[in-house]
Amino acid sequence: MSPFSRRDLIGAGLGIGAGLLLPDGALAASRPRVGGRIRVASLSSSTADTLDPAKGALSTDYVRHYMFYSGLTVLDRQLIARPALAERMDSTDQIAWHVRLRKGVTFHDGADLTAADVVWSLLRHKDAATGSKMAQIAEQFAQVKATGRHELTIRLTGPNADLPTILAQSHFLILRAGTRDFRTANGTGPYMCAQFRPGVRTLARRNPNYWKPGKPYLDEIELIGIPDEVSRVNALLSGDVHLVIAVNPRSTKRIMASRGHALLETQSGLYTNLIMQQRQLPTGNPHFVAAMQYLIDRPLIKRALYRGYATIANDQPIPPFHPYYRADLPQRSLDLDKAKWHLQRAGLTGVRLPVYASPAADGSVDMASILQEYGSRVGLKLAVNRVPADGYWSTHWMKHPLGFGNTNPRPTADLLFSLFYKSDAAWNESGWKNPRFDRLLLEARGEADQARRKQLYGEMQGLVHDHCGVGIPVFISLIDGYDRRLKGLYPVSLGGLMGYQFAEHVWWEG
Amino acid sequence: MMEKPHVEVKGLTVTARNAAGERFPIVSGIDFALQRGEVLALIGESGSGKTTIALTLLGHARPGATIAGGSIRVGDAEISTLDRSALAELRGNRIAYIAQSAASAFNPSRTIMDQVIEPAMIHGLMPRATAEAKAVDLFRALALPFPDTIGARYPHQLSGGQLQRLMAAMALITDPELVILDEPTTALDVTTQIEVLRAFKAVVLERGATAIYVSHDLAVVAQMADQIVVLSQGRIREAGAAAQILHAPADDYTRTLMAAARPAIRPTPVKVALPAAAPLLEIRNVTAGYGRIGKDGLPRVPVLRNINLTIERGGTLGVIGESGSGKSTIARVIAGLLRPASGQVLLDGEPLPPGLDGRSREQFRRIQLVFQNADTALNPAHSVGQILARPLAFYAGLKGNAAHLRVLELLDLIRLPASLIDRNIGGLSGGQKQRVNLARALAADPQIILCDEVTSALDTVVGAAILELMAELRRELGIATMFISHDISTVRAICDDILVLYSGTMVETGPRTAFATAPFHPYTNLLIGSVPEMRTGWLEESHAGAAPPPIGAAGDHPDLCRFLPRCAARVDGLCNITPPPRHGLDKGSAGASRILCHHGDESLIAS
Amino acid sequence: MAGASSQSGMKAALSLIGKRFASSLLTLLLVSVTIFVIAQLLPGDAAQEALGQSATAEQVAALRHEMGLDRPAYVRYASWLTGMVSGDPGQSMVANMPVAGVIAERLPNSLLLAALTALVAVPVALTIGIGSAMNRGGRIDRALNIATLSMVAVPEFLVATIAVLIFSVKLRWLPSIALASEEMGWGDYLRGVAMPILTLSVVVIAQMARMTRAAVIDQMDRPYVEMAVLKGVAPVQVVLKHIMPNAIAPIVNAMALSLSYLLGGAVIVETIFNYPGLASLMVNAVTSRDMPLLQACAMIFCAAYLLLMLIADVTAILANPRLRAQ
Amino acid sequence: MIASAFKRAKTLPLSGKVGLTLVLFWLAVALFGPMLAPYPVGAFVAYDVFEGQSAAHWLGSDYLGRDVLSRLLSGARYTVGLAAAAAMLASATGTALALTAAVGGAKVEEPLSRFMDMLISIPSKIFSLVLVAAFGSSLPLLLLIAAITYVPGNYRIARALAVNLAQMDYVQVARARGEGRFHIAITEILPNMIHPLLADFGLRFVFIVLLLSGLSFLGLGVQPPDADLGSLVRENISGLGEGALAILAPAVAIATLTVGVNLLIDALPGRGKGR
Repeated sequence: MSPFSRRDLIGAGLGIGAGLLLPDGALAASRPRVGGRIRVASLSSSTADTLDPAKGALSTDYVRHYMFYSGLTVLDRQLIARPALAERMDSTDQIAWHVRLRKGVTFHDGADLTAADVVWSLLRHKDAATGSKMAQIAEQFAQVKATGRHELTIRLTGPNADLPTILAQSHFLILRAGTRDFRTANGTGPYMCAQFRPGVRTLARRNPNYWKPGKPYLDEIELIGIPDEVSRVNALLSGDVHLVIAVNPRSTKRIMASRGHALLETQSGLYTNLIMQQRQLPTGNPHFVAAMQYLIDRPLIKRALYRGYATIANDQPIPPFHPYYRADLPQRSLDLDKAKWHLQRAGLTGVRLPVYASPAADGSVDMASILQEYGSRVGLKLAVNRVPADGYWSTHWMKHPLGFGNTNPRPTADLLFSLFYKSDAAWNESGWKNPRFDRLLLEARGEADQARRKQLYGEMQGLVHDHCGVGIPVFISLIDGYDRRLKGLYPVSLGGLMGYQFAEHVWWEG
Repeated sequence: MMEKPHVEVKGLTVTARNAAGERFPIVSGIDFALQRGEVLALIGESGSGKTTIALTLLGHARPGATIAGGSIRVGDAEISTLDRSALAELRGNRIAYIAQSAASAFNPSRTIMDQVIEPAMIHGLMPRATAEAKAVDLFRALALPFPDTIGARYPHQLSGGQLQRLMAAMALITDPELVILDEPTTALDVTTQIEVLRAFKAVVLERGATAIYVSHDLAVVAQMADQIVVLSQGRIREAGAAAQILHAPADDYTRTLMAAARPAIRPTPVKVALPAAAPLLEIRNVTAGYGRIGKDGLPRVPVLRNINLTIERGGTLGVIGESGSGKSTIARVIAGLLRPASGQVLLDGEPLPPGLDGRSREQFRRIQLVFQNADTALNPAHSVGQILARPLAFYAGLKGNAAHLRVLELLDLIRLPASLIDRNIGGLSGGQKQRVNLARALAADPQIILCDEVTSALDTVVGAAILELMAELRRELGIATMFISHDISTVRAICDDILVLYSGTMVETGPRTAFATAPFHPYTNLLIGSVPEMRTGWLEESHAGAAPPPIGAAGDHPDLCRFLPRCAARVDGLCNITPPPRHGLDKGSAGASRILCHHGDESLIAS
Repeated sequence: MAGASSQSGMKAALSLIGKRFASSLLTLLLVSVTIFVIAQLLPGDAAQEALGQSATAEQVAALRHEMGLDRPAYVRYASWLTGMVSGDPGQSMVANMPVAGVIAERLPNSLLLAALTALVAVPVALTIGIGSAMNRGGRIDRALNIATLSMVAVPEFLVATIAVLIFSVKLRWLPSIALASEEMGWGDYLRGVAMPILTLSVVVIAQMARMTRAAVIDQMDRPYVEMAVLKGVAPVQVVLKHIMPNAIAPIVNAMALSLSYLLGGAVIVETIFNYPGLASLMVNAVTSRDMPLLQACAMIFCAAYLLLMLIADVTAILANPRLRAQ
Repeated sequence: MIASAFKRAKTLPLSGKVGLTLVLFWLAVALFGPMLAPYPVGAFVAYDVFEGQSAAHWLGSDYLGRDVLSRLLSGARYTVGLAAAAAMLASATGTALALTAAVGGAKVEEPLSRFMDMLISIPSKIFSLVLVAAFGSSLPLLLLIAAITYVPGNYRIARALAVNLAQMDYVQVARARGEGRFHIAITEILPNMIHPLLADFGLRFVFIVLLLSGLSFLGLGVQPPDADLGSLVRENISGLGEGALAILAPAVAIATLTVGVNLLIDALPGRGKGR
């Protein structure tokens, strides 16, 4: 049934049968209706808003890009890569990938989609002038070459079984070859760009020639950004917008109290983590790391900060609902005695340490306050240094011995580990070095066997749990709020608003 | 004829509230009545309640005050029982008010005509065009210049005397039955006062309105009133017909007032015979003014031209002139506050640096300035002791107990009780303030004091006492004085030498004796002739302020006589063509003065 | 007003405008230098901010070069200044379009919001100020005093949020966010900005009302006011016809000062109501280190302030016959 | 000393007494509040967030389940202290510069006035944003920002007053006495500006409280777990919909504090003379 052969279908899937496409209960209950206009509020809006998928940096961008463009592949709700513009995509060695494009797909300007467009769209990420967020990932594209009007080959620098998943990310959405002007969008996506005003709004109209028959359902989507959360929720409750991303757990009570509105909770791998720099003392002292990890009151964080909209984590980045999750690692929990003991072993009782937190890393300021509070009970004086969100990532993140980071969900375990935990990764936040981990990572990337993969990734989770200088208290659930007349929503753990791809799937029953 | 009085006030009491919130009377037991067409004068010093009483006739009490009792009847209206709208109906309609200072009582942002006809407009008495026509008639009757166009002007474009007459026009536009005149000429120069008084008499009184005239000046009242009520501290001291009060005052207080109005001539102290040393202060050819100095050496707004004067040690020079004549500017130039455009100021024969910069502390000390208005000349944030101690510390380095003792001495010198030392300036009376003002200058142990109109803001009695004090101090301390005043009788009474200033030029200089005997420069003559005498009928007899003879267009020489436009002795073809010479004017035994005029002695006497 | 004096008024105003022009240029220059210097102190630059965490060094270098950020600071400033002098505020580094275009999109919004707020706030402030001045010391005066003080004391975001909760979430009368789009009519637009106007008004009314009261009271003890009362002029007329012409200068000055807040100070209101104005644009420019845009915003705010002050001064001249004649 | 202060307080009008009471109350809270707080300011003591009034938590709990009363008692210190210090700093600086301009002549005044125009025309919140981003958030910086923001306003008023006062006769007398500019500015002019400046100080105080809460909206404020009153309002804003005490209490605190300061200043004797 699937155009991707079982052998080739390598994703982070939950192992659900590939034949089940879009098995949504709500979908079965009511048939999608065509028509309607909705307004959607995402959480940011600025002059940096862009129509260039390669430059997409924020959720608003991702949502916008998925409205106007399509990718070679698409991830379903189980994060399994499904064919999109690519009809087939297979490889025997996970190095050379053959892609056959769907025929008869047209851009919004009427041009046919060809292999040249795809080649151009992928290769531009390797050009520094493009400013692609995926420049590092794209380095593994050794060669991308059209082999026919609708055929191309992607040759990688090394084996990577996750390529179909990687290509499903919004940055790799396909553009018309040679596109330079991003004042409007010319894609093959479900909607056409009617208006784009950076920092103000994006207006999307139904693409009647969309390559998925019958889709999309809505006539028009107006996408705006409301950075202030309270305003965003108020806008939803007052009926001015119909779908909002990133509802604060504290606002859920209000939305649930409203008869016309509902919440969409998406369990995700998003986490805010404590970073303890390993290359310097005292944070590099394993006893210190252990003490800090025992000081984290995970249930309190889950309850107070996230009002239950979180999953308790175990100081490693793979969430329990992930297929590669290793369940047999002992769960760390608040233990002031152990913390005190480790602290004494580290010789750090009574020491005063600054900890950097920022609104930029969601919840970090409050987590720091909690740590500070418990720290004071075991003789550790933490001074919370709240720094502005502006400039946090360039100035403070990874620049202090004790600070916070915030990591978005990634489509594959490989991406997550490669970006944040590999010894030589640019964002190896704690600066730990573990050759075994690095070896396992490479091995898992080229490994096509699921069981073996799970085993490899499990060992890596153990290594991070035991040796890395991070404390991951909880995985934060993503909460969207929506007008009950909006149908067809389901969670996709990559991000809010159905992994930013709601536009194609929802319909309006107003 | 026992006609019912037109205006009758009985048992009037006005109260005010003090800081503690208690009410106390500011005037009480006031009774008076006047017949239709009569003029009643309310006379007294400041604080006597005269304005308060006058305002009650309009049903008005100033903020904080309340009409607490008594009856005020005007015609058939009982003012004290009327409500707000009934009062508004009356005010500016049947009862009109002429305020003390027209310059501030006119709204600076609106045209004269708008304001003059406003009473007629708000009471709906006549259409606008009629009102404007009537206003122009009144302007003409009040001898205002350009009666047809003056209404389009704004208050700041007109002189005080003109505004005062315009205010009369505003009061009369509705043909009121009662006019309240609240010190209408107090703020004016004598030469202007006489013109305004004439206009008032001609227009206000001749129209048969009943009037209440508030004043502190008996001589002025003598010209206007049928009846006089003398007030002191909110009570009536004496009331009666004008002639009786003026010629046979029964009350001691009235007599004191009369005495203070006639300054006593004080003998010149015997001058210490001095060798031919340089005079204490000398001004040579000073020209000064404001704005940038032009090519002709004159500032953009010249105030003083070619001033020369000398003051001997212990001497007293009186500088006299009307407002705007530049008399205060002389003091400012001497003190260094204004840099002269040209000329020199010499102290003890030594030239002083032209401005403040470069003067030594010693030079500062020797010249002290006493400003006219003690209210603004004394810093309200400081106590008496602080004010007096500052020059002591600044010039002599006196501190602590020595300074304290010296301050007590100074207080004693100016006849103020030592208990005032910690009092703030706000807690002193006008006379006490002026004494402190004077004492501050004395504290510097100066050689010369420049007194700028030190008595003009004071009541007559208080002012007389200050003059008395100054004379004493001069006798005791031998300090030279430059006494600036607009009041020629005061200057004649206390100064050795007199300088008459007109529009920044010296028109006559000489010893004071020379100012007691004619002939005078025509302007001096006008000044002297304009001082009201304390007898009825003087106004009608006086020639001062009469219209000058006709004259042709003036030439464009910059040094033409500046008094020309107002001069009663001007000569066509001479005064308007040739600049006047400065020459001596011999007055026989009275000495001689120097005048700036084409006329010689004979022709002046003839005029 | 007589023809001659209004003409001299124009002349005086024109000469003032001329003089102000020079000093305004100086102020603008000063502002631009200050902004530039402070912005240099900010961590990171436009290239880094645009590329984000994931950027490689070559990418940053390439973008820096493209943006001209690899030149020394003084060269960048000089080139910005030369551009500005010739009327070109440059290219927005982040939005990839001319600054003039970005501004042109936002400026009308900001001006409109400020103008509408002024339209509401000024009459209300005048009424409150005059009302309390006329009742000086009375119960109404004291009540208004406390009311205006409390108005200033409540944080804007609280006012805004309360208003939203009441008017849009509860009553559903007004939209909770100001949506500026070209297809909506004036009615929709006004409904959309009603709450931003309300919030901003609360902030500025109090200040203006207090200044109005002070200015009116300052005139109330003048002899000409007593004279007007004694002419039989009704209290309201005394204030409107006699006091206001003289009090207008300080009042307009205070208003100009308050109104200048409406452009740059509206950050919070723009954020809460999602109103696309200049203040949030400037915040954007700061966070994205978009220097030309930042400078342009600063220039506009500064120019607006100077212009308002000039208007206040010209009003003072036109209202005062004495200044008019000079 | 205390007796005389008490006596003077008794002569205040009712509004002044109310103002004085409020000011004294908040001063006391600022001084002793942290000692009186029933819980540590950062402690998570309530199980639920936005709890209502209870015996354990008189003012309920905040958005994280912390004790509102404790946070309020500690927060008042920051608001009172920062706002008072910043208002004083702003007034002192503005007035000093205004006096300099008034006695220094056009050469001093012109550049100073341009400089003030510049400061006033840069929107204060954006200015704060830049400064905090550049220098990091700290109490001294917050103080400085608030002060800088309100210097120009004070300068304008003080300069207008000082220029008028510089024309007064007593200043002329002092100049003619040979006094230096410093003496004239400090001894002759300054004392007569105090009352209007105090009134201005009261308003600045309010504005600074407001600015601080505005800054907290932009995420620039006092370091956690402490919070000034404005930040307390801000961080609990999501409780507004349920009418939580956590937001009402600090809002009322701000209002009573600022209204109290101004009532007191308005009622001080001698006001209005300087106008």
